[in-house]
Amino acid sequence: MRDTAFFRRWMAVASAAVNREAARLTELDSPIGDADHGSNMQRGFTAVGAALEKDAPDTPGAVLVLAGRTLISTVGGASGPLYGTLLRRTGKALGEAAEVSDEQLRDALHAGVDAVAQLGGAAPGDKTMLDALVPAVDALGTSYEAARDAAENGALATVPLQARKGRASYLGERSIGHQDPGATSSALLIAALAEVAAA
Amino acid sequence: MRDTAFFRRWMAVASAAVNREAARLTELDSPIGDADHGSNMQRGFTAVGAALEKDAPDTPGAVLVLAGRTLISTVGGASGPLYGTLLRRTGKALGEAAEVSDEQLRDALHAGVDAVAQLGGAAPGDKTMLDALVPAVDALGTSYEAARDAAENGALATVPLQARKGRASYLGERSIGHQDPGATSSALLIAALAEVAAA
Amino acid sequence: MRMLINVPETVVADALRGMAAAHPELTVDVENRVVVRADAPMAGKVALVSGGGSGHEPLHGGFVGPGMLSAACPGEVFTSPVPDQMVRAAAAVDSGEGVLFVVKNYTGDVLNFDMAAELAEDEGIQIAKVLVNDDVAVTDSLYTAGRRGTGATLFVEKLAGAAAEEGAPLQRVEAVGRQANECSRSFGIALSACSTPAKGSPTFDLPSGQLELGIGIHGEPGRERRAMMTAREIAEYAVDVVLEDLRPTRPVLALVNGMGATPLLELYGFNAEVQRVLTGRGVTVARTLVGNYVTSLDMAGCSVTLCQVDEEQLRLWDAPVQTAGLRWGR
Amino acid sequence: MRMLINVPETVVADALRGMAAAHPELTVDVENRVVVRADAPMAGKVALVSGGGSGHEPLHGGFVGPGMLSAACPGEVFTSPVPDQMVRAAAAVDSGEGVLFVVKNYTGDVLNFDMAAELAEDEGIQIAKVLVNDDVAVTDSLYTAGRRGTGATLFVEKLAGAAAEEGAPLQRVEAVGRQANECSRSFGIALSACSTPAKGSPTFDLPSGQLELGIGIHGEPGRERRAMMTAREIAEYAVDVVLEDLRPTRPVLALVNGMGATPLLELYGFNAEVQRVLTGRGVTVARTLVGNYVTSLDMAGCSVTLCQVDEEQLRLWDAPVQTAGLRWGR
Ligand SMILES: Nc1ncnc2c1ncn2[C@@H]1O[C@H](COP(=O)(O)OP(=O)(O)O)[C@@H](O)[C@H]1O
Ligand SMILES: Nc1ncnc2c1ncn2[C@@H]1O[C@H](COP(=O)(O)OP(=O)(O)O)[C@@H](O)[C@H]1O
Ligand SMILES: [Mg+2]
Ligand SMILES: [Mg+2]
Ligand SMILES: [Mg+2]
Ligand SMILES: [Mg+2]
Repeated sequence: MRDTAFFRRWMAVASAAVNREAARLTELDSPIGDADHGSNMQRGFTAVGAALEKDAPDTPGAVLVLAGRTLISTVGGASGPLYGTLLRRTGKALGEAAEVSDEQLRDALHAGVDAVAQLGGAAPGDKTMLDALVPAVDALGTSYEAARDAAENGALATVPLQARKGRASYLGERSIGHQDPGATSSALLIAALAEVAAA
Repeated sequence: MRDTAFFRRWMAVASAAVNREAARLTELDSPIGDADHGSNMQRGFTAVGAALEKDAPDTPGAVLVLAGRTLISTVGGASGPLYGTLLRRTGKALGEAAEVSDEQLRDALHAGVDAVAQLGGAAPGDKTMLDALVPAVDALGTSYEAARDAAENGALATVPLQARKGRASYLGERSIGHQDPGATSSALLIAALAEVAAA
Repeated sequence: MRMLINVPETVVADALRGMAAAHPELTVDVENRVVVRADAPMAGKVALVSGGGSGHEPLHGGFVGPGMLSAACPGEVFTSPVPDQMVRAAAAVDSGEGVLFVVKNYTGDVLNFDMAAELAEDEGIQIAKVLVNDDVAVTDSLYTAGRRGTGATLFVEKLAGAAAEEGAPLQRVEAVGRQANECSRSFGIALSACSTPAKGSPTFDLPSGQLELGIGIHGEPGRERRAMMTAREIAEYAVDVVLEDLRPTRPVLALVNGMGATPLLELYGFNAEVQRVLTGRGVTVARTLVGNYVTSLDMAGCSVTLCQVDEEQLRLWDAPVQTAGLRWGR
Repeated sequence: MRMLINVPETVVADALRGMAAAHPELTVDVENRVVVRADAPMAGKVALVSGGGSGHEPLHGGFVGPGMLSAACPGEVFTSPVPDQMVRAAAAVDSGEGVLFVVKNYTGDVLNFDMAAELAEDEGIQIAKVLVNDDVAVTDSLYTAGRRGTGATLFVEKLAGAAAEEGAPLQRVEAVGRQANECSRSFGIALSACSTPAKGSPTFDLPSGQLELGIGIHGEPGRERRAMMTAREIAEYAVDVVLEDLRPTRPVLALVNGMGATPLLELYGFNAEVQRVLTGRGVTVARTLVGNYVTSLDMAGCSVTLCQVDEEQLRLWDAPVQTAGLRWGR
């Protein structure tokens, strides 16, 4: 079973990863975007850390709902509402339990990812964060490590794709050959989850 | 004796020299000025050519007065009124004679250079066109070749000077180490004169 | 990095402080990032709220004032603002007659304004929306996020703002804004990339002697790179692409817009070419605006926006406006 | 070369054609390079004529209109206009009440305007002159051409223009202009060099990470090169140099001016720092203007101009002005 501390650790490790990789995420967002994804994510997760510190939510669901709400209130851009919705809906699906099982978490993440797909209107293959998130939650049935690898591979697999959603889509064929920044940050979040789950 | 055709040839050769060296004059005007001396001179002498063609002045004095007026009306900047005054006053000093002696020309150029000094308030050593013009008219007593060399040396001798007039003066000590564009174009005009006198 | 800033993190807050100091006629909430007309809410009048990423100044904060926007929400550089800002702005300006959101069509802007609309309506504020999507460089909407909102934003905000100032009800203000967008098309060209504070270097590599055709306003590259063209050739290209899509049958308003680093001297020269092409194509130009209005930080380049207008739209265009960035009449 | 032009030779003429198309309220003589208020000459009123090299837009052409200049004479890029233009402009706007020439203190401008004044007076036009020389970066006037005219030009043209618009006689208009200059000081900073069309490349080499302190407005380098500074440090430096020379005892008008390629977002942020320093030094700021007003083509950088004002000068500043580049009131 995973308790509230587990979810706080997940957010903390994710935040550290985002901080570490911020420059790279912005770099990826330059040729096919507007060069802000790294600073967007950094601003958001810094705020998440502060909010979790201040409000001290006491259930797994409450941690993720607060994290999601905080992202929505501080990130902006496309990634703010999308990642905000991902965590908020996942948190909502977890309900008010003090501890949740890995299976519950998997189902909740499924609901979260579905909400992202619905909000953004994208599907796997469109060269978005969904190219990392969808294979990751599918692989969660196997293991956290499998999910981490699936997300990582999904992010790498966006390179040859032509973008059909978000800013990169304006480039048409010129979007081919670049890795999607959102898929890359999604892989970081899933890797953070795998890391705390393994600890 | 020098006839009207001589003065027209002078202006034509000067114009060709200015065209040939325009990029260099602008280049010299970049580090210590505003990067326009070449195009200023080019615009002016192109207009002089057209004006001499159109109005066909028929005395040496009239050629230079028209050339000077044309420079004033087309160049602008510091060099327009200064070079315009140089030629206009030289031409005025030549009077209405159909031919002039080398001595008359030398005296007239003296008057022209004096007028430049008065209008601009500069003296030799201030890193301006006067650093080429003053030694040149002084050397005219010897020969046109001596005048050409004196102008050329005068232009080169501006390199170590600190500018005290014109735009270059704003740079203070940073104007040291650069050749003055106006002294350089003056050397071209005197060289053109020597060339037509030798022909 | 050749930027006149303190640190990248405070660029937007610093700019808002500086804006507050220069414009006593505006209420600038630096903390919450909302710029409001000091005399809002205006009793009996519909309010207009817009916003978007920063870096396009004077858009949108510079268009707050009598005859145009009631409030603007500046996001981080090139990042749409968050719903909290929009809800706060709507609450500050709503007089009970409702609020029109003017939203440029980018995924981020659309999602955040949608969330804000829901939240504002929960608070009892009537919300209408106009989506601006005028950029003809984005051709195939089925396989993209749809056309971007660029120069037409100025026309939408000006015409709808004039209607609101006259006391038109929300539905009518929304219709005026929607019509302005439908009557407008834009095309943009970059002669250099821009540098965002966060990145500190050009967002893409454009060798001198090359240009990008079909750029947006977020430093993204365009759809095509070409060898440098003359102002005349660029004007012909841009105007023709716009006309092909717009096919105007009425006179047009022309916005010849600078991306930020192109000197006004060049923009006026470019305008001469734009006018020449329009005349050659038989298009009557009713009004022309030349300058930096919808910019992309320090990008060199320009965009052309045409908005075909009827008598009523022309009247709304000519109506007085008093903002930091656009001002005439009264 | 990354310029939006046809060929360097026609840049000014092209810009004038584009200006004519955008501004029906101006009479633009492209051939003779004179921009005139369409309603000039104004019976019973003193006229103002200014001019200078092009590349500083909106200065001067953008300041022609009610409440400011009667006419402007644009020279080639960074090259003072020729006397013929000034005489033609004076003749076009003189109502018999005389003409004030506003001249920036550069050798070329001074010589050409002097010649024009002589010629105009020969034609029976009464001429007065105000020399603008506000740039404190030029310290030692004995060994230089004297202080350059930069940002204060806007204050001189605005205040003297307002006095003329009210019907003040030539002597008074001249005195207002002279006083505006005497009450003003400026200091400029470059973060990049600019490129003139004739040269096609930067006029000096400024490695990124360095800045030039004490630049003028003609792309010339400044008096000192330093490692990059923050907006706060630059504001402190510039404001202190200006204050040291001006030692104001009254409130000031502040012009936080962009050199052309610095985004408005950065200028507003810089203004916040300027205001902070002024407040810290006990100086009251009566009005602030932020934007690109006296530019240097595509140079990145800024300048600060302060003009200390009495009640009457403040009234003239607030008086209505309707030009392409500056507009308020009525
Ligand atoms: N419609 C969408 N659905 C899912 N993800 C999207 C969508 N649009 C954009 N994204 C993701 O958002 C990322 C960009 O985020 P970010 O740069 O922070 O926002 P913005 O594009 O507004 O600047 C993209 O790389 C992509 O993965
Ligand atoms: N007061 C002066 N007296 C004599 N020559 C001068 C004076 N001021 C400037 N010059 C000359 O003019 C040259 C610059 O001419 P130009 O670049 O055409 O004009 P501007 O300085 O107005 O751009 C300088 O190199 C210098 O030789
Ligand atoms: Mg982005
Ligand atoms: Mg020069
Ligand atoms: Mg963004
Ligand atoms: Mg010059």
